[in-house]
Amino acid sequence: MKVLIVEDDQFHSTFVQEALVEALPEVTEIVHAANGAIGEDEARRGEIDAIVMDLQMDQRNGIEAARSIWAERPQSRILFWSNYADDAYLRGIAHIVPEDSAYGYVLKTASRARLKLALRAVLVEGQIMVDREIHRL
Amino acid sequence: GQQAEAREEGLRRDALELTQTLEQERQRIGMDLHDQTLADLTRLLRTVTGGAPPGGEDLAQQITEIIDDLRRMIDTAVPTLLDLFGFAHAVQVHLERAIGADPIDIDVVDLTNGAPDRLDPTVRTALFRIAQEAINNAARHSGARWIAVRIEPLGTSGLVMTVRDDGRGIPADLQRSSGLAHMRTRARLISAGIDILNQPGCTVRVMLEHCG
Amino acid sequence: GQQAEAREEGLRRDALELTQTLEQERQRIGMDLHDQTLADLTRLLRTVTGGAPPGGEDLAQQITEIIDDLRRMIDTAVPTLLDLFGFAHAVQVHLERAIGADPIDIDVVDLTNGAPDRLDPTVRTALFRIAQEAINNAARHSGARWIAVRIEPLGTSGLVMTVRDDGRGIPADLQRSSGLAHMRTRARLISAGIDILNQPGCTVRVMLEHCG
Ligand SMILES: Nc1ncnc2c1ncn2[C@@H]1O[C@H](COP(=O)(O)OP(=O)(O)OP(=O)(O)O)[C@@H](O)[C@H]1O
Ligand SMILES: Nc1ncnc2c1ncn2[C@@H]1O[C@H](COP(=O)(O)OP(=O)(O)OP(=O)(O)O)[C@@H](O)[C@H]1O
Ligand SMILES: [K+]
Ligand SMILES: [Mg+2]
Ligand SMILES: [Mg+2]
Ligand SMILES: [Mg+2]
Repeated sequence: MKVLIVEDDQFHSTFVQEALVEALPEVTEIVHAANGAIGEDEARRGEIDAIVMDLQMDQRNGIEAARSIWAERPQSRILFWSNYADDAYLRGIAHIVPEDSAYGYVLKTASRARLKLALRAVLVEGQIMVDREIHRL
Repeated sequence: GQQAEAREEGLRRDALELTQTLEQERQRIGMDLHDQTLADLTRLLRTVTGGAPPGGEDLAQQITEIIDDLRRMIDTAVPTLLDLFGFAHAVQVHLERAIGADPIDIDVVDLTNGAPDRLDPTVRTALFRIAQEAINNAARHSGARWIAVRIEPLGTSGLVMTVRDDGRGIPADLQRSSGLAHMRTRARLISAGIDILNQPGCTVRVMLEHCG
Repeated sequence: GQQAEAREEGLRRDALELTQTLEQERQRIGMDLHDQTLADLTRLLRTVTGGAPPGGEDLAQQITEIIDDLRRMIDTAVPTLLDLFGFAHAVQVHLERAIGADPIDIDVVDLTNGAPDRLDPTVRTALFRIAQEAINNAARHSGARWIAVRIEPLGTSGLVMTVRDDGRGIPADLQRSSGLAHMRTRARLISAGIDILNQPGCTVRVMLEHCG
């Protein structure tokens, strides 16, 4: 199984990668992209359907990237990984998810254990999983 | 000649006031950061260097709270929603927040298939700010039972945005009017037409002739 | 008639650009907070809850760095210095920060006994923003050995502010010029005259006819 990490912060990207290695032994290849534009290209080129996606990035943000990835491959499973705890972001994502697609939303402050759970649930099992810390403002 | 000069002078004054308001909003963010986040961090530093440093869990709790507050500040300060999810969604969220727990029906409809998101970003931001102020006014002053925002086509290449409520309307004698004035100035800066009418609730209508 | 209309149209466009820049500055602050402060705090939280939590001194060091960065952000967001200590002091501080460790002589003189601080606050803020941009340009682009700011009386009730450097001057072919354009727009909005000259280093001179 191939996984794509789209994240512009090196520290966060390493953290996800470590969690991936620990949580999903079935992962055989991890690809990095440092912004949404590169992420789109990598997803297309490598036909990667399991993606961890940052939201705020220069050069195409995570939502724009997710939109085009889903337009081409609606079965893609995307775990959004974000610093925004406001449920408006989550609802915005719910609008753009194709029917029957799996997605998740986890905060960057979530514990490693929680991130691992989400990685498995969304990327492997194809479930929808949302961090319970998301709140209405 | 003279008329045009008077108009130019009016525009100059209005634009100056608008820039001042923007400066003040920025200043507000700075003050919030100063009074809250910076104060919290300083307190944290003190407990860490103090006689009885707290345990890991306690510390984690404190840091988490600072993070949550900061997130809220960022979310309200920055129109990232507009960038990430587009005009209609950002307006919807702003409207929901503006009414809070009040029992007001709300409706946001875009009949242009996303025309605002195809505007020049500068124009789109200005239009969004007008929507925000019109919504704030409706939520705060109108006593309305419903507030509706519509985006519709205008001619072959334009759009109209209306923010309507069924409330008491704008009274004849105003204590203040800088919010109304800023809406007009912003419309003028993007060469849009604007009407602010009581019919009989309040309607703010912005007309952009050419988009994209 | 036509000339006045063209002038009005120019003003409209310039003022729109300026408001967009202000919006972007605000957005920038949000982004910086998001990408820097929030990211740093998340990192801190992780080390605190991780397998090998750092000692008190290490922690204090990390928190101190976050505080320092945040302070810098706040300082650029808010002209509090201007409010607290007045125009000349705020300009002095901005100039010191702008040159950093570079071996450049600096001088700030106010020969008006604080006239900028008796201006309407809106006008004073605009004048300060012009000073900031002129100073930033001199520090970044001129290669000067000295940079000087002077505030002098103009006639019986006006003032002149000049920001001068002895550097290479503004080249004829410019890659960008929005900083220069914003200085001109701000001057226009406060009805001030402005000259940007090479003589032969760069001089930015702002003339306000009536103050206070
Ligand atoms: N939708 C509305 N329904 C009823 N009254 C309104 C409405 N919008 C505006 N008003 C009236 O017009 C006045 C001026 O509005 P304006 O937006 O300029 O000022 P404000 O909302 O009171 O303050 P602010 O400067 O914060 O916007 C309001 O104080 C209110 O009395
Ligand atoms: N004091 C100066 N000495 C020499 N060159 C200058 C000076 N001020 C401006 N310039 C030149 O003029 C150009 C335009 O200045 P301007 O302030 O508009 O843009 P900038 O400083 O490059 O970018 P910014 O938009 O961040 O201000 C600069 O890039 C620089 O080449
Ligand atoms: K993010
Ligand atoms: Mg990011
Ligand atoms: Mg108002
Ligand atoms: Mg500049």
